[in-house]
Order: sequence, then structure tokens, then C-alpha cells
Amino acid sequence: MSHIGFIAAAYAITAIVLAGLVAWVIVDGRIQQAALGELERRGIRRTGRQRGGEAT
Amino acid sequence: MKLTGRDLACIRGGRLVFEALDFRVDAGMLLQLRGRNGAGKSTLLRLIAGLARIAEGELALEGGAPDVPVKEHIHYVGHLDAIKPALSVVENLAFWARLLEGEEVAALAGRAAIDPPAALDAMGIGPLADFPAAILSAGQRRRLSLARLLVAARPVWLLDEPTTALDTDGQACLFAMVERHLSSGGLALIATHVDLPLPAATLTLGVRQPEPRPEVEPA
Amino acid sequence: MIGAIAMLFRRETTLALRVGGGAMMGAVFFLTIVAIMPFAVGPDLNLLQRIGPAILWVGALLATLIGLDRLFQADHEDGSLDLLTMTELPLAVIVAVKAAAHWVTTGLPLVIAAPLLGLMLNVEPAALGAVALTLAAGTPALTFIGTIGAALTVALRRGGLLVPILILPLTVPVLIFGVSATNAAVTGPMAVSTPLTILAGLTLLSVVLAPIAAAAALRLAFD
Amino acid sequence: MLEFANPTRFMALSRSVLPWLWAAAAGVLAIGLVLAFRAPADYQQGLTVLIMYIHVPSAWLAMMCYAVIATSSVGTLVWRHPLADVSARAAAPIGACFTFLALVTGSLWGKPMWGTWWVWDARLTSVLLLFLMYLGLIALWRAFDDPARAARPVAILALVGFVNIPIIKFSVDWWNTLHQPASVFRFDGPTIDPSMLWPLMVMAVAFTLLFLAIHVAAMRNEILRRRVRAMRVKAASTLVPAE
Repeated sequence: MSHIGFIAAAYAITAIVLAGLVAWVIVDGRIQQAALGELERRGIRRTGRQRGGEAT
Repeated sequence: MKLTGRDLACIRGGRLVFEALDFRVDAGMLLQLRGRNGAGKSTLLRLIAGLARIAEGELALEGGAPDVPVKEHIHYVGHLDAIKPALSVVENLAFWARLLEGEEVAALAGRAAIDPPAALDAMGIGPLADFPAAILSAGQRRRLSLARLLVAARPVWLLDEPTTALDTDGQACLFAMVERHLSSGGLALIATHVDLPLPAATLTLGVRQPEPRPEVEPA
Repeated sequence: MIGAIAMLFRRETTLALRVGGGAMMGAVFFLTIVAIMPFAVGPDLNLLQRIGPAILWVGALLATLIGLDRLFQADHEDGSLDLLTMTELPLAVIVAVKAAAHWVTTGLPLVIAAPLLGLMLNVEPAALGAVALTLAAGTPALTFIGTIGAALTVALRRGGLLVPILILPLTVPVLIFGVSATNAAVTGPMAVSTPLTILAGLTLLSVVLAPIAAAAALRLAFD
Repeated sequence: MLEFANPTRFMALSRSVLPWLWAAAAGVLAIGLVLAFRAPADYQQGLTVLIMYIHVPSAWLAMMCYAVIATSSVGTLVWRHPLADVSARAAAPIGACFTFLALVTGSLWGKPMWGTWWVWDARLTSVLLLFLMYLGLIALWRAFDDPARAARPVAILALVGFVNIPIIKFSVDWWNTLHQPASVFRFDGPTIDPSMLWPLMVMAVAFTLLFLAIHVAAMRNEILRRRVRAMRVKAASTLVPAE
């Protein structure tokens, strides 16, 4: 591969991995929102909202 | 259909658990196994289910599907619940529905199998279908374990102290299920310490202390 | 029968991929072994090239074995094994399906990771394909032979430690022909095909015989 | 840091900050790329120096991510901060990705210069070990069913790892010079002249902003994931059987 090939490969792989990361974060967010919505639709309330100690 | 055991003996861990044991269960009949702890109730159930080796005697299921082994006619619910915490509740049940399925045997069983979601509703844990099984309580795990009986049609039920961890609703649900199974021509053997509100013959184990055999060679 | 086999295979792979499953553990272990070897032998690339195939194979062997002891023990402890014997599937078929699922989730990642790690061991890019091919031909044998060890130790609490000890001697033929096939591919005086065909033969042999032996061993656990 | 200690307030705050973070990251990244591609080629390495503009920031981010995990681990162990474990757990996969990028781009940069894809150079080897440490953290996190229970063990592993980084660095350097194979080439070359330093800085800022955006988003996801889990446990425990 000529030099250009290496540069192209490096930038391509970086783009793929970073785009993958961004996609993962967005998709995962959607999945959790959907699951949360579905649970709230079923009328399940979380325990005390304001308790600081619980990471929920 | 008739399940009979003649002159059965079983050795586990080098100990002669019981010997010369006979029993008979006809279609639509319930046999409850009574006896103190360690009398061999669980061992007898495991022996019938093919999970323990028969040292002596003979076990026969008349009226079963021809070239299908006895154990494939049997639903066995023991103390262990065979539930994978990483799978969801309905995934666990769907797995066993598919694995325990058998056409010839299903033809013999009185009631047809129902699909997993319906079985979960019948056992009162329908809303938890998509949740990971890891979050189930002991009682809910027992209900999921018992739901197996509904998703695959097998004529013979072996239940080892099924009422443990079940609340009153759960027990009522269980007895109704067994009652429906028997009325449709099924057989059941239940090892229990609780009085079952169902007509049942009783076999008490551990009454006669089996005299130690000098040199019993396991079969 | 086929539906039940497919369902069992799907459950085994799903369980391995879920949280707590052992799917990628083998690949990470493999990467770790290959990464630390040069610290012992030094970063000299020519030396690494000569012992590269050996490092890859020993790494693949150990990576396969570490996940194997739980193959039957997990099901034995939660009662699944009892129920599985009461299905239409013969025990040998159950063992074979579980071993195949274990290979797909643990062995296959090794084969995929091997070319990348080959680069670290200064294996020529041209030979990387052959390295992956030889590993693909040999790792199933490691998994299937390993299931015998897993079945023998299913009832033992500390069974995990025993599996490698019991199984390593049995895997020596696979190791010998595996490394020579990979060497043939990398430095190659000998044609790759000879050791590779023997390796494939060993794999087929183990795919057929190991489940029968493992099933017999599992039945012993029922007393 | 403490005022939005409460996860709920963090969710509200991060919701408004996040779009700006994404926009800033994209903007600076675009500027950085333009600058990088307009910068003069290095007289010695030619165009391949362009790889430096993504390799060096990746390596810096790999280190920074681990520092974020380490400080979060201190938060988990010492102050039992509710967000600390969430932050550490969200940062680990991101850190692993940046480390992987650093390794790949380093290898792609090394090939034209030394003729081999991988050289056991002290710097690259340390980054490889860092990659293994990330995988170890992720593996330990995934081994626990309940995320809350995984918090402290992983925090201890992360801190032990963090303390070991200088030791690893030193021993790898020593190992490298000890063997001194002929083919090793001093990795980062002569000091970078100013014309190339500026694009590098901008790219580093761009990568950092990108990390912050992904990290905040991942933290939000992690909090939502734990809420879903808690609600499911609550649903199961308060289940009233149908009949």
C-alpha cells in the first residue's frame, strides 16, 4: 500500500470506530427510553425519587 | 395408562435407600409420598424419572407410546428450578416448551400444551414475561418452574414438595392444575409434607428400616 | 429433533453472549497470553517470528480450556442437566450441541483474533490467512476433547482446576500438527496441506468420539 | 461536582448540555481536520504524518479515560458518590475504543516507516497493556448481574491498575532498552515544529470534546438502565397475581 493507503486506512478505521461509539450511545439510549416508557405505561412508579443515595 | 414399580431398590452414595418397594398409579390417580426426611421420597421420584439408577426391581409404564422411553412421558419438578437468571422469564419457559415437546407422548396426555405466555398468566406471573429471571423471588421461581408442566403435554407428573416457597394463591393454583391434569386422565406422584386437598392414595416410605446388605453390588 | 437441537444451540450461544456469559473471555485471555509472551522472550522480531505459531497455539489451547469447566457444571447445579436428559435428545447429542455452541462463542473469536495477534508476532501478512485456517481446523478438536474433562469433573466442586490437567495430554497431537501446520504456513519448508489434513482428521475424530465419551462420563454424575 | 450529585438533577442538567457538547465536538473536529490537511507535510515522513493527528490524540484520550475511571473509582470507594460508578462504567468502553484506535493508527503509522506492522516499542507496548487493563475492567463489570454490586470491586481493580501504570511504563522502557533490537526506531521523531503543533492541539481538543459528549450520553444511558432494572425489581416484588 502506498502512503496514501495507510493514511486512508487510519482515518477510515478511526471514523468507523468513533461512528460506532456514537451509534452505540444513541441506540442504547433509545432502548433504555423505550423500556422505561413501557414500564411507566404499566403504572410502575420508582421508589422515592428524591433519595440521593440511590443511583437511579 | 398405568405406572407400576415392582420390588424396587435404590442405592445412592453407597447407602441402601429403600428396597422391595412396590407401587401402582392408574390413569387419573394421585399417589402422595409421605415419610420423614431422608426416607427416600426424592430418590424414588428421581428413580422413576430415570435420574437415579435402579439397583433392583422393575419399573413399567403400560399404555405409554411404543418405542419412547418412560422418562420422556414424565414431567419432573424437583427442588432445583432449572432457570437461567440471564434469560428472560418467557425465554426460559419457551426453551423448555420446545425441549420437552414430543408428538407421540402429547397424543397420550389428556390436555394439550399451552403457549408460554398463557402458561405464565395461568401461574400468575404473566406481567414478568420480559424481565430477566434474575429478579424473580423464590416463590416466583417456583411458579415459573411449575409453568413447565403446562407448556409440554406429558401424562406423568412427578412433583417433589411443590408447595415449598408458594404462597396460598400459588398453592391453590397448583392444586387446581393437578386436579385438571388428573381429571383428564393424567397420573401424578407428589412427595409432600403438606396435606393435599385432593383424593390420593398414600405411600409412606422409611417405615421399615432396610436391613444393611453385606455386599450390595450396584447394578 | 432438529428444532430441539436448534433451540438448545440458540440458548447456549445467547447465554454465553449475555452479561456473565463467557463468550469473549477466551479471546481476551488469548490476547493477554500473546501480549505478555514477548516480555519473557524479548522484543526481537526474528525470534518472535520463529516461535509465533507456538505462542498462538498454546494461547488458543489455554483460552479454550479456561471456559470449559462450567460447560456442564452450571446446568448440573441449577437442575437443567437433569431435565435435558428427559428430552428426546440423546445425551451425546446434547454434549455435541453444547460443545459446538462453546466453540462458536469461544473458539471462533480466537480464530478471528489470530491474524491480528499474528501481526504482533511478526508473522508475514501473507501467512496470516493460513494461520487462521489452521487454528480454525484445530480449535474445534480442543473444545470437543475438553468437554470430556468438563463432563468428568461436573460433580466436583473444584473441577475447574482438574480439566486442564486431565485434558492437556490428550490435546498434544492437535498441538503438534497444529503448530507444524502453522509453521508450514509461516516459514514453510513443508507444504501446509499435509499437517493440515491430519489436523482436520483429528478434529473430525474428536467431534465424533468426544461427545460419546463425555455423555458416558455425565451419566456417572447421576448416581 | 457535588451540586448535581443527585442522578435526577444530573439527568436534567445533562439533557440541556448534551446538544451543545455534540455541536462543539463536531465543530472543533471539522476545524482540526481542515487544519491538519492544510498543514505542510513533514520533510522526513512525508504525508504519513497526517496519521499523527489522530494517533496522538487517541493515545492521549486512552490515558485520559483511564484517569477519569480512576478518579471515579476514588469517588465510589471514598465518598460513595452515586454518580461515580456510573461515570466509570460509562467511560470504560469509550477508553477501550480510543486505546484500540491508538494501537491501530500506531501500527498503520509504523508500517510505512519501519516496514513492519507492529514493533515492540516501549510506548506502543504500554498502550497495549492499557488496552488489556480496559478489557479486564469491562469483563469484571459484565461478570456481575447487579450493577450496584459491581461498583466497589471494579473501583479497586481500576485504582490498582492506575497505580501500576507508572511501574508498567518504567519496566517496559527498561525491557525495551535492555533488549535494544536493531529495528526499533525512536517513536515520536524530532520535536514537532510549530506549524504542525497547532492542528495537533485542535485535534486533541476535538477528541476530548467528543469523549465528553459520548461519556455524558453513556452516563445517561447507564442511569436509565439502572432505573429500568430497579423498576423491574419493584414490579416483580409488588406483583399481585392476576386471578
